[in-house]
Amino acid sequence: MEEKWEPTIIAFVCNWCTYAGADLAGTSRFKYAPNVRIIKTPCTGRIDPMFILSALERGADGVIVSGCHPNDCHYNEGNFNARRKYIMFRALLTQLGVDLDRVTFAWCSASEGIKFAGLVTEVTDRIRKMGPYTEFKQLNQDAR
Amino acid sequence: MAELIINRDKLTQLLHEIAGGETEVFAPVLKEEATYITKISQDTPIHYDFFISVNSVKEAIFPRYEPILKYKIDQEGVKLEDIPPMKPIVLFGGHPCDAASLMVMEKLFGWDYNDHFYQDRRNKTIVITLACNEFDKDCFCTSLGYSPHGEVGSDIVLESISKEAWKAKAVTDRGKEFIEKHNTYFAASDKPDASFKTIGDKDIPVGFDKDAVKPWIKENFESEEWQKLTSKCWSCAACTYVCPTCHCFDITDDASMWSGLRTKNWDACTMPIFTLHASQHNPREAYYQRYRQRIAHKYSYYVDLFKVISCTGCGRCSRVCGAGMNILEILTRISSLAKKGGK
Amino acid sequence: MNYAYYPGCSLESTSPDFNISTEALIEFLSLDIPEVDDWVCCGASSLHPEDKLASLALPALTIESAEKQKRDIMVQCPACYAHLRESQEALTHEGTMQDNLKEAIGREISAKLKIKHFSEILMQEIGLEALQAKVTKPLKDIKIANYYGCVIVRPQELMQYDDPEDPQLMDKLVNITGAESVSWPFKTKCCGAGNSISKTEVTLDMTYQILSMAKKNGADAISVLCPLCHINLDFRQPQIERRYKEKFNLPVFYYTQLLGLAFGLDPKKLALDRLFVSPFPLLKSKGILS
Amino acid sequence: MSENIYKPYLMKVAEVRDETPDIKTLKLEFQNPAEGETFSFKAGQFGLYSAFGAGESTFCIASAPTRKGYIECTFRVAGRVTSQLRDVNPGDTIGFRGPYGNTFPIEEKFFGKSITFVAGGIALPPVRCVIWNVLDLRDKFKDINIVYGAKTYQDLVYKDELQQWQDAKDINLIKTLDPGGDKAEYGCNNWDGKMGFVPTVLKESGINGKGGIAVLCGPPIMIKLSLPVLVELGFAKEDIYTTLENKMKCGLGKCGRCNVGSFYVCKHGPVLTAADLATMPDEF
Amino acid sequence: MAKIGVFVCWCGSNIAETVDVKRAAETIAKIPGVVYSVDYKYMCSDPGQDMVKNAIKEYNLTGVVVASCSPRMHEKTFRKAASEAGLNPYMLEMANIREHCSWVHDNKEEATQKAIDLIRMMVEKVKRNKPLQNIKIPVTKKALVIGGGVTGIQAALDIAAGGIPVILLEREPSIGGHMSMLDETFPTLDCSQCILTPKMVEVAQNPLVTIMTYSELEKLEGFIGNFKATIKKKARHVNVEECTGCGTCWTKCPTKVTSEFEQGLGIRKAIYIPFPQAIPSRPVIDEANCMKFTQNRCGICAKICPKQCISYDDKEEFIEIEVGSIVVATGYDLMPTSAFGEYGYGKYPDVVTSLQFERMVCASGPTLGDLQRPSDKKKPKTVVFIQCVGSRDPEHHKAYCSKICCMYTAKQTMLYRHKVHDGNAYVFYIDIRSNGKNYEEFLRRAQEENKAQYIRGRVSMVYQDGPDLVVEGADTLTNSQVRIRADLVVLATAMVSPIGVKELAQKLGIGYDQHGFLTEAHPKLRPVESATAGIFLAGCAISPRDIPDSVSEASGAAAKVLGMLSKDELEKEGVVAIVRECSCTGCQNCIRVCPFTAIALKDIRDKAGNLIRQVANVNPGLCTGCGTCTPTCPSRSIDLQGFTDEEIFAEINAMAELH
Amino acid sequence: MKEIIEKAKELLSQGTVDLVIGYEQCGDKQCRPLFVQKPEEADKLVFNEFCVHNLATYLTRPEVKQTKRVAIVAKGCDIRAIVNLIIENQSTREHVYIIGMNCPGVVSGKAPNPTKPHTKCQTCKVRTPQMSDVTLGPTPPESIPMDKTITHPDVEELKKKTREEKWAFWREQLSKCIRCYACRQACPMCYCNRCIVDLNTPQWIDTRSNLRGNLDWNIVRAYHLSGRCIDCGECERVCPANIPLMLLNRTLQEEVKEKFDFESGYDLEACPPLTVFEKDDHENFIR
Repeated sequence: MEEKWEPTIIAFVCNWCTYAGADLAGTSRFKYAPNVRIIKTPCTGRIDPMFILSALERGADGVIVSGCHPNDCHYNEGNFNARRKYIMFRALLTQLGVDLDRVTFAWCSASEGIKFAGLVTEVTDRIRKMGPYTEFKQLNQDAR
Repeated sequence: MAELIINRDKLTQLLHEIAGGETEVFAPVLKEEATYITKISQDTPIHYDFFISVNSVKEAIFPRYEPILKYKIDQEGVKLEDIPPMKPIVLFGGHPCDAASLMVMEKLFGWDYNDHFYQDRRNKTIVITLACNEFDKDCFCTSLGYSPHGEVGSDIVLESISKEAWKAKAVTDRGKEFIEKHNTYFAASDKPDASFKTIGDKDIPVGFDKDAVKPWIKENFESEEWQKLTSKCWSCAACTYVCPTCHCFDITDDASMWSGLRTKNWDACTMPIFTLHASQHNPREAYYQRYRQRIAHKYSYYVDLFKVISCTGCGRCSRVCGAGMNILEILTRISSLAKKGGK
Repeated sequence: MNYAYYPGCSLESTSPDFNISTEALIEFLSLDIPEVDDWVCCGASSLHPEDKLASLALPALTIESAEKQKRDIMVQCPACYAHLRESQEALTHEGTMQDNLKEAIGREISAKLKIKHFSEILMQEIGLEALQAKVTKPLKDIKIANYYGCVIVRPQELMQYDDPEDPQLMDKLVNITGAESVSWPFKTKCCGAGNSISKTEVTLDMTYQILSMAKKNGADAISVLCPLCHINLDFRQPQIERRYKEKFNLPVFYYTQLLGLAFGLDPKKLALDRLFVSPFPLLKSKGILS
Repeated sequence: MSENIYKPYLMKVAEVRDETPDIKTLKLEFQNPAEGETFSFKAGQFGLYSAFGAGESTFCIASAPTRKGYIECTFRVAGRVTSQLRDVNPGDTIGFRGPYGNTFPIEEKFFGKSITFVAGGIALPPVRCVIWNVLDLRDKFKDINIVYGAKTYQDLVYKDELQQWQDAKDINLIKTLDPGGDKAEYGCNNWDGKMGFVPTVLKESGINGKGGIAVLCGPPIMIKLSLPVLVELGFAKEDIYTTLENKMKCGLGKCGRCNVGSFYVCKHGPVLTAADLATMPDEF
Repeated sequence: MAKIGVFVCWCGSNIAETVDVKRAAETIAKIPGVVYSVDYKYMCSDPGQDMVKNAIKEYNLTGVVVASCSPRMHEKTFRKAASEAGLNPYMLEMANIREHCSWVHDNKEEATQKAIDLIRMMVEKVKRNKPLQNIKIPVTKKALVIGGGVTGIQAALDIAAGGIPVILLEREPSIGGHMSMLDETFPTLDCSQCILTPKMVEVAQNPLVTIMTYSELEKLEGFIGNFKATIKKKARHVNVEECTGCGTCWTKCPTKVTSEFEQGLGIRKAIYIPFPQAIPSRPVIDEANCMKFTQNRCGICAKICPKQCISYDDKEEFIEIEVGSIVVATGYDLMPTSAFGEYGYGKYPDVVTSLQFERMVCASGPTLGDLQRPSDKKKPKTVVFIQCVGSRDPEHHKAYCSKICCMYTAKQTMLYRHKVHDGNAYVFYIDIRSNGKNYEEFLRRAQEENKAQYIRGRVSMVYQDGPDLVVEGADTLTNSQVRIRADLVVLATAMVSPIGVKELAQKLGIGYDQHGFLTEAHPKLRPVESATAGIFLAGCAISPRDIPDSVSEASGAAAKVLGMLSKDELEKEGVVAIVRECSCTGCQNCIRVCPFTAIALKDIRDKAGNLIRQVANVNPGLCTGCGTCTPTCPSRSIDLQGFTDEEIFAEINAMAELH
Repeated sequence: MKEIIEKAKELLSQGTVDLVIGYEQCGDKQCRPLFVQKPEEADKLVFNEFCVHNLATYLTRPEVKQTKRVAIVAKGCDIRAIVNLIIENQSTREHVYIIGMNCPGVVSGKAPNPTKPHTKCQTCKVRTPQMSDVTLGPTPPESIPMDKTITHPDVEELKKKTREEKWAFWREQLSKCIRCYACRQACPMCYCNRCIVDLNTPQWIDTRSNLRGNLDWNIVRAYHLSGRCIDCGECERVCPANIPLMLLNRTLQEEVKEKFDFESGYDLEACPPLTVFEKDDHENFIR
């Protein structure tokens, strides 16, 4: 019996915008795919590129990183700093051939519950079509 | 037994055939202009025209990392799982200095507690050594009493008789068995190519007096000379990782919530955190202390324990050092200091 | 200095006097400024509101041609100047327009050349002192109102010609001829050329304002650098005089003509005889021409 | 197939005791009683304790070999493994392999002599193992002195046992705190011991070292300062024992980490005499 | 010893309908470290909270996970409960299985699985959580107000009214600011001086307020509650204590200087008070113009001063003060008019700014209220007012609206018509913004009673034609060109941030936008706070605003200051960054990215006092816990407590399936 | 190279510095670092095309930091590292006496036959060193202008590959890594005394030299160097596994140049680009 494969998605979100946006999606009862697991951080500035890498290596098939829109950051600048990190990190991963379609960045404010719901569903559908991220899972297999 | 000859094509065929079976085969492979002795598969091109591999043969028997324990965790507790037994190995492409290193290493791994990961694998390994045709300024096996044609540690030694063929000499019974088992690949003695030059013991100059080194180290542990000799060292582990006799390792766990794997992986006394305590105290804080440990361990401590120098003169550490450290030079200096009674 | 001259349609058709005097100056100053090979219309006129892409693609062709010649572009007509610059801007900045343009013209083009108005070249590359040295017939006692028109200075970000409110470049050039540039407020006021066909009366009023302000500020003549301004001020002057029942009799020179005169060139070579408001009475009265 | 020397025994945590805010004692029992039956060790030996998922860490066996059926370890929370060990509850499983290393030559050298124990702070556990071993065979020894000190009251380990030793008539316990260590904020009221650093207190102790055995353990600086004091008190260098705590990974003389001079601390040690120490390079 | 208690809430049917709470609680109970796991109908109810408290005590829990609604709802509730039961509140985390799970999913199986995962991640985090303490910061009960305009004055008065000593700092020789230059104010037309000067006197006489004029902030160190400000007192050359303000000196001073206060329309002396009602009413010597300083002659004022108050040798002084809180009310400037060539400002003397116009009509102005145009002192019969000069012009100047121009222009048309009853006032405008109490009515009065003629459109150019100015523009309502001959043109130039504000903001460590206006901590919810704790903003320093807005903000900022300084200690959340000094290299990455300047270098010295190295050091008073520093540190020597690497890694790892 | 020797002797004998870090010959086609503490030891100093090492690495050594002042023989490219070290508070301009070498270029390739011109020299903008305290050596060929954007052919080559090809390429390359950390130890910008890979709470990076660990390690190193790498190529040179490490570093250099218009190591006042931001940074990848 083969169980139907479902992707695991880990979302790193900031506390003030996207986490609140996800709360709003909840209070508004916007339905979305149940594959996402949210990890709360205070600010996108706290979301280290290493988190993304670790998540993929530890079995996530897709990662979402989301925080306040530019100029909306609760801490004024955290998301700007984060954005630079992601620019570099993406350039690096692109050159390495890591599948960046599996990592989705989005700004999602506390009022964008509908955007959050749509984002999760869209990402889940996309990753489901792409299948498990075997390239990274294989990394864990020990040679010899 | 009559002298047997094997040529390149046959040897390649032989190694590939074995690699297709249950035996792991290690052989020289060309990667980006440099030769490495690595595990090959049935179709990996084998590279013969090389002087000496960058890495040493220890990788075959003492891998970079190796699982030593598996476990599963659940609410009932922890369950330990066995590691599957080691496969037999054919190790081809090392030089006599490499083969000799195996004899050095097994002393430690068999000391009191038998590290079966090393020893079992060692016992299942057929070592086919290539006698040297070349040497460079970093080679110093002769200084340690080894020879470019040495047989120590080998099961079979291949000596070139031409560019394309070797004369095969079984050193051990296992070597003999191996040749007999695969005798179709070997031909009877042929006329050697007289124009083909190999090297002899005399070609590699003896750089220092190996017996003078240990006493000097014992006497002069605090000598200022150490700092001078090692000031350039930037404490990476390149030298120890290509060294055929460096054996230090680390044990780490990698685990998820429910399962884990404990591995033994290479570590090096030259690394800054090797001896760092959890309390942040580090007995070997300075760069020179770490390099001194490497030399002293090889030429003094190891000799105390196992009556053999933990170095076979392959010179790999000198070749690979980005900072230009040269072990032969350091030992020569020590031996000359010892002669002069200097500190 | 390595320019190719882009006359544009106006100078080749309605304003040959500008073209002729320009070429006279180029010859006199022994400048190596050949025409751009295979130049085409700049796309001014009604094309730019109709089809933006086409209006930028036309000057792009000219730019490409100059690029092939390995020369920078020299222009006289401000409208051409504006369109060339706009096209260059589109060609050198990444975006959809750049892609569309490149596709439209279908040729490789970097558009990294200089585009300069002739007056800028005179000023910046030859220099006032060098020009001054060549003046043999100073235009003494003439007061000139320098009229730049609106196109050459606006928008400033694109044209980068001079201060859009009170430009000085032409004044300085005219001053070396010995004439006196008057200070007046309408240097860059619009002459209404855009409406000259459809709403002539608006244009006439605007031009009237300019002429009368020049007169009020004591100008004997007007100097221009735009062929359309010239048409409105010169060609329509009699019409304006009739309509507003006021005599101006203000000759309208191209600045190239004034410079040529001061350098002692033959008035014919400067096409002075082609001006509608004849400059000869003025020039004679001031003793410049006999 | 040969035996895997890296395979630990599985141990059930039987008891967890807080010694200080960051020092804990675990009492461990063999999950497989059969293994417990065959297991034995001697005072001074150590083992590697696995927190599954985090790794292994080396501590001495702090319980006495004279008390069978369980072992105890005491450790300070410092790194990844100890953090995880801190979090175990009774009933949880951890790993243990050992015993490794040499031992205090109790029968061979200690019998019939006076024994003086000197320890500082977290270094009491390795000494405690010997203390209980000696106390359990009390009649085989002459005088027993224990000199133990810590920075503050809070940092004293085995407070209950200190009390036992203090109450015992046949033990001379000298406990001390570093100056200022008896403040109420360290949980101390009514300090009945001495105030001062261990070497100083030791010097003033009046212990006669002639023919006696000293067991010394503590932080490097304390060892350095106490050694001459012990010699001054009359102990012979060969009779001053200490136990080293180098960084170790394998405990089997393979990994090379604990190598100091020609000693592998895990094999030749951890119990060394002051005479041995003098021959080693100063790298511990 | 990790002993985690897990409490799964049903939230009535809100959670329980979609999530199998029983199964969740049972599954979680099997995780190592979880010693207690239970489900309950309403965790947030009193019995629910008691369950948590009791379990903490009974099982000696070291950590708690409440799986229920969003932490925004009840994190405070449960943390308080935990705290009451003796557990450090930071050892409690919430798994959001309502907003993030039951409410957004339908399939019970999937939702239950997700809920279990979410709880498990939180359990793993809590296991690694460390108890944190809220941070207490002592407070200096003293405030500093920067800027002595009406905003600053009001803020100082309100703070003083709360019993807190205030220092009011003003860089000009007198407080009063721009408001003191105005004639009458909209929409009431009361005289600006009449309402401002009493306030100036009040603030001067308030024993709790220290006014420091002719002084600027030189340096600011410290953090909320504990600022140390260095004030530069510029050399006034007049002994303020001794001087009586008798005026002999400035009457006799031979050097005439264009008056800044009169906007260049009047003159003052080299020793002067800016205006008669100045506070302090003590003169100051303008070194740039005084002959004693420029040519080393004259010296009349010193000779003539009956009390010998004048000293030419005064040097600037630096004074250090300690304050707990700061209000920045630095006001505005008008945009430099040189930018508007098309309006001929500077070329034509009869083109003036609105502020000049205020002085021209003001009874205390250079003409004592007799309106004369500058070129020929003629009474202007036609005045054209141009609005949005520099404002709402993103292509060339400022994109923003200067907010007050519509209203003061309307006011100025009225003032004009009051002076010249048959005069024509034209106003060019883009839109009219009159959204304040009584503003629209006021505007209508200008238009209807005072016959101001409003033309919707922009002016293309102003030029001189004989003695007249001609204003050419478009009337976009009638779609026609307009040409008006005018005697006077008044430009309502844009309000901009004053010179030096950026430097000041940098000294204060507060943010400013591209225009130099100071940035609020939150534009809506924290409009009078800066992003730096303890520094508040008010008035036009933030953006253009009118007097009522400025004054209410002043009071708002004062209320914030009083609120802050009412306590002896400030308490803030313990979620702050912490440095591991042994591995910190002092590379300053964290210092550079910290939005709150909460991190600084600290010297590590050996026993002999030699500098060994430098490491980062977090000031917990300033740290807001955003964590931007943590990923920026290459050696991970700075970590955010409450969201440490280890904790987040544990959450990720809780999802991992490695082997 | 008499002038270096003389300069070193002068500096040491006058007490200006107490250590000179330079190069000595070791073999025909090889040089290596040399520490000179006494004037009489200075005679071994050389400078030639084999002086490829970036000696700035040694500036962050505790024993070098403890000197009163240190002189360092530095090529223009090495000075970029010194600039970064100063920016990052690891050294001060006063502490380092820079003996700048006019440099026509050095060679790359492993001993004994390093013949190819070093890749870094083909894009060198500082053949004449900037900010040196003294500049020695004959005038070198003209450098590439500062404002010129540099692309690297090997990076371009890699960029042309499909994602799967890139992944396969790096899988193969990174499987060779033995985690000896020669790259890190040779790198002048890797000066942390506790590298992130040495941390275990949490263990972000697997210390085993398996694919995952190797990938993590090399990603993290490249990422930490982004905007800081000064293109000295030491990591690649010293790598015993011959991994083309500079491919990653150069990718990021190009990215930093393109996105933030920044090149590291030329400006003492600059901030590392990942510690600052522009409000209008490129963000088309964010939804």
